[in-house]
Order: sequence, then C-alpha cells, then structure tokens
Amino acid sequence: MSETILEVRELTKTFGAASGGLLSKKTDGFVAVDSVSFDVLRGETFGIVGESGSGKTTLGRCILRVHDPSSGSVTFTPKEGEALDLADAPLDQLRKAWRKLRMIFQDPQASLNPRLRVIDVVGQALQKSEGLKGKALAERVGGLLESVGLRREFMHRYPNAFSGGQRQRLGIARALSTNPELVVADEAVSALDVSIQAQTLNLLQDLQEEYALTFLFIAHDLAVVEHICDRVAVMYRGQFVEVAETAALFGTPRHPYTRALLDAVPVADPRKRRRGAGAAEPVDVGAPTKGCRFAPRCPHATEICQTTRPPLRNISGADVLCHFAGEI
Amino acid sequence: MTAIDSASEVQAAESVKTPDLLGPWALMWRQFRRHKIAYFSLFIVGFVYFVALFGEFLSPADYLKTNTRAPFAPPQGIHFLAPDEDGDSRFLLHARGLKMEIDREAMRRHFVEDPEKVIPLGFFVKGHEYKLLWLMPTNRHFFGPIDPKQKVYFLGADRLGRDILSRIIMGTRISMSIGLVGVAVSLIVGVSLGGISGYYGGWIDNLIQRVIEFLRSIPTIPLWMGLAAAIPLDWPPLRTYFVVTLIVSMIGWTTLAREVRGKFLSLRHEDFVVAARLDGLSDWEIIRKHLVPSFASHIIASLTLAVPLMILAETSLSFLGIGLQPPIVSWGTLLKEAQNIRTIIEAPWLLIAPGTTIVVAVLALNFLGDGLRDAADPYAN
Amino acid sequence: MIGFILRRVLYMVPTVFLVSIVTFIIIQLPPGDYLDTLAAEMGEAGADNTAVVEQLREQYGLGQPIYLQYWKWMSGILLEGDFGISFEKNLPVTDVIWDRLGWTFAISLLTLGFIWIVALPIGIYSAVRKYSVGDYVATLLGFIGLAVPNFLLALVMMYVAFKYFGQSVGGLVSPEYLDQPWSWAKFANLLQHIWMPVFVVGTSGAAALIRIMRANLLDELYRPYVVTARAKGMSEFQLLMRYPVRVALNPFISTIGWILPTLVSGEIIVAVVMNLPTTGPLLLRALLVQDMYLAGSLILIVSMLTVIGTLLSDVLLAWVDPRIRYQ
Amino acid sequence: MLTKRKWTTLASVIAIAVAGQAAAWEEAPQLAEQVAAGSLPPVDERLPAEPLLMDVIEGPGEYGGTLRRAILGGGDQHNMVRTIGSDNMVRWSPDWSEVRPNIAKSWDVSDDASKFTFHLREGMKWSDGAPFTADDIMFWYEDVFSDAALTPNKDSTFVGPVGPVKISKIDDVTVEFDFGAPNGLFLQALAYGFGYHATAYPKHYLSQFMPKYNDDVQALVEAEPTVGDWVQLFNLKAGPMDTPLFWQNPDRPTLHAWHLTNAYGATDRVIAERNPYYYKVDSQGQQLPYIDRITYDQVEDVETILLKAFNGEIDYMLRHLGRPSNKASLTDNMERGKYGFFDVGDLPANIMILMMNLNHTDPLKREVINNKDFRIGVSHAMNRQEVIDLLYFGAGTPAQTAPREGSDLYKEEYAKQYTEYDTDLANAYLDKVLPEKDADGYRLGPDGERFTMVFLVADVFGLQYPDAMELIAGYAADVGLDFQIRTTDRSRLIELHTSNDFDAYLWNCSGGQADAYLTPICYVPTISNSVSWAREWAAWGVDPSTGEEPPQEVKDIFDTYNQVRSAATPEAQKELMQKVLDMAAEQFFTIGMVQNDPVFGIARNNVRNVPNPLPIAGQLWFPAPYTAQMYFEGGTNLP
Repeated sequence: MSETILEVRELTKTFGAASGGLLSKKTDGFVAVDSVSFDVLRGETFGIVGESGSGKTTLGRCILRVHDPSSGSVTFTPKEGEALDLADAPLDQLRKAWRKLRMIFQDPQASLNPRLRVIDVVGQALQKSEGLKGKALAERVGGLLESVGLRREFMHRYPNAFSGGQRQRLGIARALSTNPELVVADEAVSALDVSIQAQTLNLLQDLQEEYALTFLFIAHDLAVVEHICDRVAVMYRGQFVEVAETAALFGTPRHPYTRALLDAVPVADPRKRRRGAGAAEPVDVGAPTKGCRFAPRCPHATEICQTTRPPLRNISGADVLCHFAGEI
Repeated sequence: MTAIDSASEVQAAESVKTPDLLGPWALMWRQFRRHKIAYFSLFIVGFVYFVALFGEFLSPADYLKTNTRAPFAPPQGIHFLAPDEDGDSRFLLHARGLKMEIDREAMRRHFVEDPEKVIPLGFFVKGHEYKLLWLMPTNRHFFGPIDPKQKVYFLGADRLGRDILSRIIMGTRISMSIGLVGVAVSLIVGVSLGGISGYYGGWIDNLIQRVIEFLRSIPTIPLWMGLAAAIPLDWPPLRTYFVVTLIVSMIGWTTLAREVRGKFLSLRHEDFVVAARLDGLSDWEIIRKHLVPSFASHIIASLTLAVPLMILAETSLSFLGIGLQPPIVSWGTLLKEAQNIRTIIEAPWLLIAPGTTIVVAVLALNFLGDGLRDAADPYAN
Repeated sequence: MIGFILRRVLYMVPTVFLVSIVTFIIIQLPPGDYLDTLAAEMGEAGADNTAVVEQLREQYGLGQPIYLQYWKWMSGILLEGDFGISFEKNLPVTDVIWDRLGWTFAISLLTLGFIWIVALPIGIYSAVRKYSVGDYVATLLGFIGLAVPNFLLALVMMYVAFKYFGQSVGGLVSPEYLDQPWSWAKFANLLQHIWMPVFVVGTSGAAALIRIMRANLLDELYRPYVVTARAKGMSEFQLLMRYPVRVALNPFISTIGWILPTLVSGEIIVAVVMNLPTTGPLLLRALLVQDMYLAGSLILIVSMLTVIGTLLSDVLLAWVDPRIRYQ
Repeated sequence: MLTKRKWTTLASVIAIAVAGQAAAWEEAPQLAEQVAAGSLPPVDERLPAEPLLMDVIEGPGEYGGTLRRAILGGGDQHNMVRTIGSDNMVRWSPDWSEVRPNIAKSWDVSDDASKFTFHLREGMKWSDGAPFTADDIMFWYEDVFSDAALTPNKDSTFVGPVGPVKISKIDDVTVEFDFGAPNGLFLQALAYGFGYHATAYPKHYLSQFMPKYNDDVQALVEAEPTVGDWVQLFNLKAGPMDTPLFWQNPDRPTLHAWHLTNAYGATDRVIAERNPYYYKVDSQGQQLPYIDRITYDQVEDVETILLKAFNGEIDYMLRHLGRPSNKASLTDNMERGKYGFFDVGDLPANIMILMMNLNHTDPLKREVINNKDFRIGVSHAMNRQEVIDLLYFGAGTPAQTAPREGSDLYKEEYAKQYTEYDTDLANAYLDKVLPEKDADGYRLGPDGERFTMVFLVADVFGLQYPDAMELIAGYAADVGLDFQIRTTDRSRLIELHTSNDFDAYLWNCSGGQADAYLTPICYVPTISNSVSWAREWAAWGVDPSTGEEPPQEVKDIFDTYNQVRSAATPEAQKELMQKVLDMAAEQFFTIGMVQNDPVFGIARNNVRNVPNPLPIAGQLWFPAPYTAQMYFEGGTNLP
C-alpha cells in the first residue's frame, strides 16, 4: 500500500505571462499554482482543499495535462508499464495514460454533451480506445451504469433526461469506463444536494474498493474531505500550506489558514462563518507578495512574515508552510 | 468555481416532463414550433423556394414577351360572375379586357377595363413552351387565360408590356439562389477560417482576425463596384451572375467567421470538450463530434438571417447598375427599373409588387432565422 | 490596459497600409481612367478632342505605371498630408472632402443616436416581454426596417414629402437657404430636412440592434444571478438596469465600430437619391468617373476612421468588461 | 485680288444709328445702383460703340429675376455651356438657318472662301471691364493655338483642307483668317459651339501664366497645389469650355452674358451673375441680359430634378427633363409647378443605330459584317414600329441613319431603304451569308460555330438603350441570329469602341440636319469618341501611314468629302455633300432604327422670349446665344 502512483514535483502554472515580444511588453502573469510538490500513494484518497481561486482546480487540470504546466514534473506510475512524466509527455503517450488516469468533473451538466446519448458519452473512451461498437459497447456501458446504480436502459436517453445526482453518476461511470487506476475528482459532489452528496460519496467509496482506485479528491467542503480522504493538503493561493493525515489535520491544525478554515466550518450558522479569522477579507489575488502569502490575513503575522517566504517544515508528520509552525 | 447552479435545477425539474428519448433536434423542433410566426414563416419560405423551382409552370406568361398594347397596363382583377347570353350572371372565372387609349400630347396610355370583354381563366392551361425542372418539355401552366392568345396581367405590366407577375416569379429563382449560393460560399469560407482561428488561436488567429478587420473596414459599395467593374464584358450573363454572387457573399463570411470563432473560443474550454479530449479523441474528432453539432443550430440561424442580407445586397448592386444583366431578371433589377418618380406616379404597381415580394420574403427569412436562433439551444435556459 | 491599447494601435498600421494598397487596386480595377470618362462627356458635345484628352493625361500623370502612381499618392499623404488632386474638380482632394466628411459625420452621429434611442427601449421591452403582442409588433417593425431596401424607402419618403407636405425635396436645406449664412431660420430648416435621411439610413441599423439587444438580454435574463436577485425581492426595473442591461450593452458599444462603414456604404445610395451633401455621392461619382485620388482618399479615410472606431469600441468594451482583453 | 462681299445685317445698321445717341442706353436697376455708387462706370462707357442690337423673339423685356436650374454633381458642365457658354464670333439664327454677326459686327469673305476678315466692335470689353481687341485674338492665335506644348493638336474648326489657319491683325478691330485654300464651311463651323476658341482667351488675364509675359510665373506655379509646371498651370486656368476646367475658374474674364461667381463642383450651388459689360442691347436700347442671375442647384439624381420641376423650382430647362418618359408626369404637375412646354428640335440623323464593327479584328466576323447582304438582312429583321410604340410612345418614324425630312439634304431612299419589317426577306438575305443553322435554330458562322455578336449598350439615357437592345436581340433571334446584350457605363463603352475592341454597339448619330456638313461621322469614317464603325479606315483617312487602307468605294467618299470642305459656295457644297450621302447610302455602313419627333423642355409660365421650337444638336449649343434675351414677365420669378 505504500507504492507511489503519482509524484508531483515543483509544479507551477502561470497564466497570462508574456515574454515581451515585438508587440507586447513583458508581463509576469498570474501564478495559479506555485511550485507544488506531493506524492499520492496507490489506493489512498488524497484530498486537496482550499477556497475558490486557491488554484486547486488548476492543479488538478495540470496534473492531467488539460492545462500545460509552466514548469515542474508529474510522474504517473501505472501498475503495468513505465513511469511517465505527464508534464512533457507526447500526445500519443498521454492518450494511453489517460485510460488509467481519469477525471470526474464538478458540473455533470457541462461535462456531458447534451447532444449525445448516454451510451455515446459514457462509452466514448471505450469506442476510442478499444474500438467497441454495437452490442459489445452496450453490454459494457450497461454494466457501468449498473455499477453506479443506474438502470441499464438509461443508456439510450439523453443526459438532459436525468437529475443532477444521476448525471454525476453518469460522470462517474464514464470515468470508470477504462478501468482507471487514478481518478481526479474535481469538486465531484459540490454541485449536488446534501442528501445526494452523501449517496454519491458512498458510491465513490464502494467503487474504490471494487476497482482498487486511487482518488485525488479536490473539494472546498471540509466535511466532505474529512469523510472520504486519507490525507489532506490545504491549498492557499497556489501553495500547499499544510499536508497531513486527515485525522491529524482536523485534530491539530498547524497552519493558521487551516485553523481559519476549520473555524469557519460550522455550517449551521452561516453568520459565524463571516467572523472567521480574516477569511472573508478580500485581497487582490494576483498581487505577488514578498513574504508569506497568508500574512495579510494572518492574525499571528509578524515582521518576518511580511518579508521572508516561510520554509516548508515537517512537524510531527505534517508538512506546514509557516514561520511559526508548531509554535502557534 | 461557482456553487450550485440554480439553472441546472430548473432544467432538472423541466426534464421530468421531457419524454425520455427526446433528442436535441426534436427538442429544437418543439421549441421552434412555439414561435408561431417563425413556424408560419417556414411555410412561406418553403413556398418561395417552391415558386423558384417551378417558376415557368407558375408564371402565366413568358416573362420576356413584350406587348405593344400593354405598356404600363394596370393590374387586372379576377372576376367570378360573368353575364351569359341571356344577361343572367353565371359563375365564370374571368378577367376583363383592357381598352387602351394613347394620349400623344402627354405621351401616356390610359387603360380602361372593358366589362364586355370577358377573358375566361382556368387552371392548368396551355401557354408558352418550357421545360419543367429543366427536363420535361411542356406548355401547361398553373393558372392563366384559357385561350393562350389572350393576355392577362394580374400584377400589371412594365414599360415594355411584360407581365410583372411572371417576371417576379422568374426573378424569385435568381434572387433566392443568390442568397443560397452566397450563403454557401460564406458558410464554407467563414466556418473554415473562423474555425481555424478559434481552435488554434495564436498567430494564425491574429492573422485571420486582422484580415477580417481589414475587410470590414473597407466600405462595401466601393469594394463591390471595383470588383464588379473588373468583370470582363464578354462573359456570358450566367457567369457574370455567378461572380456577382461571389462578390455579394464577401459581406457574409466575415460575420460568420467571427461567430464561429467566438463559438470555438467559448466551447474550447467547455468541460465536455475537455472530457472528450481526456477520452482520447483527436482534435478533428472533437470538432466533428462535439463542436460542430454544438453550434450547427446557431450557424443555421445565422445563415437564415444572412440570406435576406444577400438579397438586399443584390438589390443595391442592381441599383448601382453593376448587378445582373438583362435578360436575367431578379427582384433587385425589377426594383431598380421601378426606382423613379414616373413609376411612383403612373405605375406604382411596378414598385409595390416586387417591393412587397422582397419585404415578405426577407421578413419570412428573418422570422425563420429568429425562430431557429431562439430554438437553437434548447439547453440554454 | 495601456499595453492592450498600444498593441491594438500597432496592429492598425499594417491594416491601414493594406487598406491603402487594396483601395488603390480597387479603384484601378475597372478598365480605363478618368480621361475616358471625360472624353465620353466631351463626345456629347459632338467634339472629338482626343488631343485635349492626351494633353490632360500628361497633366494628371495618368500615363505612369500604377506602382509609381501609388507611390506618388502615398508619399504625398505621408510626407505632406497631400491626398492628391481631384481630376474632375481640379482641386486638391483635401479642399473637396472636409465639408462633406463633416456632414457625413453629423448624419452618422445623428443616426447612431437615433439607432440607440430606438433600439434600446424596444430591445429591452421585446426581451422582457418575450412572445407578447408588443414583442411581436416590435419584431415585425424591426424586420420591416431590415427588409425594405433603404433607397426604396428614400424615394418613397421623398415623394410623400413632396406630394403631401409640399416640401422642397433634395438636399439638407431648402433652396432659398442654400447660399445664406447660418442662422436660426436656416438651422430650423435644416432640422426639417435632416430627420428624413437619418430615419432612412437608421432604420435597418436600429432593426438589427433591436434583434441583438433582445437576444443578448434574453441570454442574461435567465442567468442565476438574476434569478437570485429577483428572489431577493429587487424590483423588476432595478433588476434589469442593475446587471443584464449593462452586460447586454456591449453590442451598443460595438456599433461605434461598424457604424461608419455601414453608414457610408448604406448612405451612398440614400444620399444620391436624397441629394445629401455627404461623402456618399462624391465617392460614388468619383468611382464612376475614376477620379482615382479622390475616390482612393475617401475610401482610405473612411477605412481609417473605421479602424479607429473599431479600436475605440474595443477599448471601451475592454474597459467595461475586462474579460475581453485576454481573448 | 480680293473682291469683298459685304455682310451687314439690318441689326448692325440700326445699332450704328442708335449709337449716336449714347444717352439712350438703359441698364438694369441693379447696375444703375452700382453706377450711382461709383463702383461701376456708366452704361455708355461699358457698352461698345456699336452694340449688337439683338433680334429678340417676342419683344423687348423687363429686368430682374433669377433663372433657376438644377445641375448634376459631376459631368454636367454642358448645363452651363449650353445656357451661357456659346457666344462666339458669329452665331446661328434661332432657327439654325443662317449665320449672323455676334461678337464680330461684320465680315468679308474672299471669293474662293479662303480668307475671312472679321470686324470687331470698338470699345468692347471683357466681363472684368478690360478692353477686348484684336490683340486678344492674336494672343490666342500666337501664344496658345500655335504653341505646340499648349495645343498639340488643333481643333478642326480652325484647320482648313491644307492646314491650320493663319491669323493676322489688320488693326485693333480687324483680323484676317487665312486658310491658304478654300474652306467654305468655316463660317458655319465658327458659329457652332467649338468656334468659341478665338474669343475666349483674355490676354490681360491669361498672359500672367506664361513665362513669355511673366518672368515670375514659377511663383504662380508653386502657389497652385495641383500643377507642376507653367503648361499645366495654363491648362488649369484656361481649360477647354466643354470640360469642367473652364467652369472651375471663375476668375477668367469672358464675353458671356453671365459670369460665374463660384466654381462648378465646389459648392451646392453654382451662381452666374449678369456681365455688366455685355455687348448686346434690345431695340429700346436696354442692355442685355434681362435676367439678373442664373443659379444651378447641385443635385445627385435626375429624379430630383423632376421633383424640383413639379415644385416650380426650375424656371427653364430641357436637359435631363426632356425625355418622352417624363412627359406624362410633367403634364400632370403643370399647374402645381406653373410651367409649360416648348418644343426642342433635337433631331439627329438617328437616335438608335446598330453600329457593327466593319474593321473587326476577328477576320471571320469582319467578313460577315462587311457583307452588305448581312446588314440588309439584319435591317429587315427589325420591327422598328414596335420599338417606336414601346419606347417612344409612337413619336418617331422607322428610318436609317440619314438626313431628316425637311432638311436640305433629305432624300427618301437614304432614310427608308431596308426599313421594311419583313422576316422572310431578312431570312432570304441572311441565307446568302449564313445559310447553316444549329439545333436551336441559330445561324452558324463560316467556321461552323454559332455566329454570335455581343452588343454593348450604355444605360445613359435611362433604360432606353438596354430596353431597345432586348427587343433587338429578340428580333435577331427570330431570324436565327444570336445577339448578346452587355449593359455597361458610357465611359467603358467608349473605351472599348475607341480601342476597336467590340463586335457592335447601340448609339445615336448627329448629321440629321445642317450639321451633316460638319459632322458627317456616320457617312464618312471618322475618328470619333462617340461613333466607331470603321476605325482603321478612319485612321487611314487622317494619315495614310496609319490605320488600314479602305476599299476604293470608301476612298472615293473621303475624296468627295474633302471637296465639300473646300467648296466655296453653298450650292457647290450641297451638290458635293449629296454625292457623299449617295455613296454612303450605297455602302450602308450602319443600321438605323428610329428618327425621333421633336422632344420638349419646360419653361415657367412667365418666362418670355423662349425660342420655340428650339433647335439643338451635338455642336449647336443652343439656347446659349439666346438666353440673354429671355426675361421674366413682371421682372421676377413666379412664386
């Protein structure tokens, strides 16, 4: 169980940077993912949490090479076959890797082309990779639908004939169609009603066992993450500020931002969320700061936080990006 | 990333009512039929193309045949009751003959309907020879005087005594096909260039955008005039016609290319396109299976809206005298011929008849396009 | 933002250069030159002054190769702001066009105003009351505006003005004011005349904009934020003005970019029929008789103004809606 | 040895008689005010010693009013040429029958008609008050006409059978024109429009643009942005009257009755003000013109002129209005516009002629077209009466290109040969030339391909020609001929036919009346901007080293016409001209369709002294010599 399936090193993604050509001046652009490194172990569920705009979705997409990373490496090691650096793999190798490395989208509505029937959407990868057609395809898609708890006959419907939860099941079925090893679930349940969220999460857990899946689970909802993940990374403005076992993180949060997040959790009283430590104060997201990125919002910030980037420290099993990790 | 999209809930609620197997085209059709005027317009447009196709059959007279006894003859009504020998009225579809008086001093002809002179009318009557659908030689016409030697001008006659109704009918073929051919050219050029521009982006997008910007910044009429004047005079009318069509379609493709580009740009980052890519589909497969179907309906709507623009563009060309050459007749040339004070005063039907035809056809096409556009994206709202 | 504007301005240079070349080619495309036209007119007098024509050909430098003529024209414009001469008027082009450009601008601006004033409320109404009787009426009127060729409208309106209002037709002022200095009476007389071309030229543009406005607004009206705002109990009018209308205004800003070429083209025929002292008839005449420096300079100037107009509207759009900048 | 024939009209005798009592001259109130204010010399100082006593049409008139007209934005300079511009040394009588004195008070002609001595009016002045003398004519002759740079090719009016005229000054008011050989048509030519040159070059004004008279001419060249050297400058300031140039220089003094105050084309309205120095008076001693000013309101579309006429905004006009198709609507609005019609004798040799290219570059087509039987066949195939009924409301007669009934040179066979509409006869003639037909019934050429001719038509006079051509193509198809129609604009048409790059085209031709003598372009091959049917032969006729040698019959026509030009007496001229016409009719160069009836113009109800009927022709620039004696009854425009 300790085998590494995904190794991410110094992954950086910058948007809108220009080198300064004939007709444009040099711009630094906006750093969405800032030198992120982590490992995902086979069979675990690795969670990434953060607010909107923290760069978690970009990170997920860079791993899959939906976006080209600006620098860094993403090494994917399937059970059979060579390890592959997805960050600069050629397209044909990427396509092979994508069979083992799938994605569940946040918005089931947007990710399912409304003009195609379920059989063509869910079976699209199968048609392409295995050349399945007709009965064989129907058989496989039928099996997939059943495994996500949908009726086999639904395969002839159009996606718009389904409810939100059902659609997300379709998205899951589609992700599973090629027997993947690693599934990146980008806010897979956040678009769903709370009751359906729970059902879907349970389904995911069941499927993880059944298919021996590894999940990279991206979410902004701490409760969901706590429920499903083995390890959790907290992302703030493009950086992992804390990575730890789920229990450790929720038990003893080390980073002030993690604390702020957890303080904001009580869902029952939305007004309380607003009072969370500086969490709602908007700061220009694009502006680079010299020191700690969280410093402007941090209740513990001192002189050094304004001027010097904090180092990554390992404190009792948790990696924390803070000058005062362990002290506060 | 936004939270729960309330629109999707609305959609979900609606989808309960939606029959299971209703596909996107069926949905569009349902939506389209709700737009009553558009639905009605579909039939008008269908009828107009029917007229274009069966022009000779539907025209009561040879559209080129002049008549010294009928220049500026006014429209003749259709009457139902005619007196028989006993002086009683009986049912007879007929028109009344025209008596012409020439006023040489004012250089004018007066026409008076002569109730005595009855010209019986009928369906499927004999008339001038033609080939139905360019194939079947025949001389049958849908409606007209039973005696082929008689002349009746339902919408009046022009300065050379030619039947305006027949000329409008025959002009339909030219005008409507100018729209179609022009739109086809715009479609091919616009979709390919717009697609390239939007899908690949980068320098090629920039280049194409500059070309479009450049073309749009030149006023169209000088452009047309320069190009039209460069057509060699010894070309046969049909080739000239084709080139005129191409010139007219210059206005269409830039708009279309911009639209297609915009669609590509916005669709390129849609989740279902990303998903398709992750499913292993190639660029070409994505364009074919996902992108093109997604905006095909929009394109169809835009094209429907472009056809009337082409028709109007041709009338402008004709007005400037650089459009079609006689004996080819189009709505534009008919309108141009009637574009003078003398016609307004003496023979307003020469202006009203083709004018109304153009307005009705253009209206119908616009409503059709409008309805198609509203229906184009059944998932939009 | 400044970088964006700078880049766009730099892009203009090749565009305008290309426009100048293509303009020159377009006006050279028809066979023959101005002197053939002049010879034709002189032929009317029964004179066959081939000698005079050849002499003038020399005078106007029309015997030279085309690239030399182009170079002469371009270098004149760039170095001295000299657009060449009008053969037919025997005046520097710059003396001929400014007055007319002024009127063209005036009519264009009035037309733009007319289009906006008409299209905005009708477009909003039409979108908010989708498929209502009012919407159908507005749509119908809009489409009729689109469907009637404007030169037809021009002639009919002129005839109606003549026949039923006894108005002196043609031009922007009555004949008795033609060589009068500007006065209130003349201005009032101008107002009596100018609405007609503005109406004729503006109808199709207004109709098009109504359609665009309606479509854009419909897109916006069903967005979640509108639904949310409505749920919060905001009044319908406030709601509309707060967001959707603002977003849907983009095409209105875009009109600044395309209004000029459309008006110049659309206006040519109308201006001929209605005898307006604008660039239209001047350009048409110059093209017909191949008065090439006049025609070329007019097209060039109009094209340049268009490019500038497009730039202006793009900058405005980018200012209003920063997302556009990166597209 | 010169024997002088004295031409002195009654008018000048009276004029001399009246001249004795200078106080008798009257002038317009407008001018009297200026005289009173001292800004203008008194009228007897402005008028020449012997003013021209004008033979007014109805009677003496009253001063005042503005003659309002409309003018097109471009290419309409003849609007002014024909109302103001034609005021030459001599003029045609209002009925176009004899040449009368004008600027010249009298002249003597040598017996062989080679020398012409003109007597000018003493004390005559340009419109700016500077004296007009023989020196002005000599300036034109020596410095303009004889200068190779300014006049590379001489106008044919001043070129005799053996070369350009030689002019010498006898004294300040006498000049002699010597052609060195008989030139019997010269006086006629001088009375037509293009005779204007000799009296249109004021030395005191134009000499400043010549280095010969002005050392500092370069400064003027530099001040004028549109010119590069003094020749261009001079051409700009002294442009030919039939080009816009003349009317764009209001500074140039003239001898015309009105003088432009602003340039044509630069403003919305061109205004011509009364010339206070005009040299004509009426029988009551009133100085002409009666009408204060002429305004030309610029319009872009001829339709507007029609509406203006309906509205009563046009006082006198035939140009652009006098088309058969406008007659009915003009009649309907007569009361509203308060105008009436007058007849216009615009009567050319033919108003619609099929001009086929006898010098076609394609030998095959040339062979067919040059076959007279082919042309006769085509002529018989034409249903001329139908064309007349449809396009001219029956107002015209089927005819060939020929002098018209009523003119001196008329002969029935010229006009009527082959005009009978008879398809059988047409087919019989055509069968002799193109007997074979294809499956569609069209005749095949000698090469076995369908024989097709492309006809060019210009839509200059409304749709008249394109419509006619559609009818003609129909008649041709009835006898198996494939005539194709190409509508184009006039300048392109001219460019194609003057470069001999055409099969055939549809146009008209002058020479229906007395102008046949001077513009026989449809009877003798001539290099012309309007008419081309044998360009190569015409070029040979001018210079046998160019073009192509024509057949003997055509050479004979050239010879005979040269004899017409040098004949001294009208009788000899007529006899020889008749010979030319005989030969041309025998050759049957062009196929005429229609000789029209007179057309019309409109004049508002209080405009008097309107020539009716008014003859006009290509070179007869009427009514210009007679506009000065028109007046408004009541001295002002009708409301």
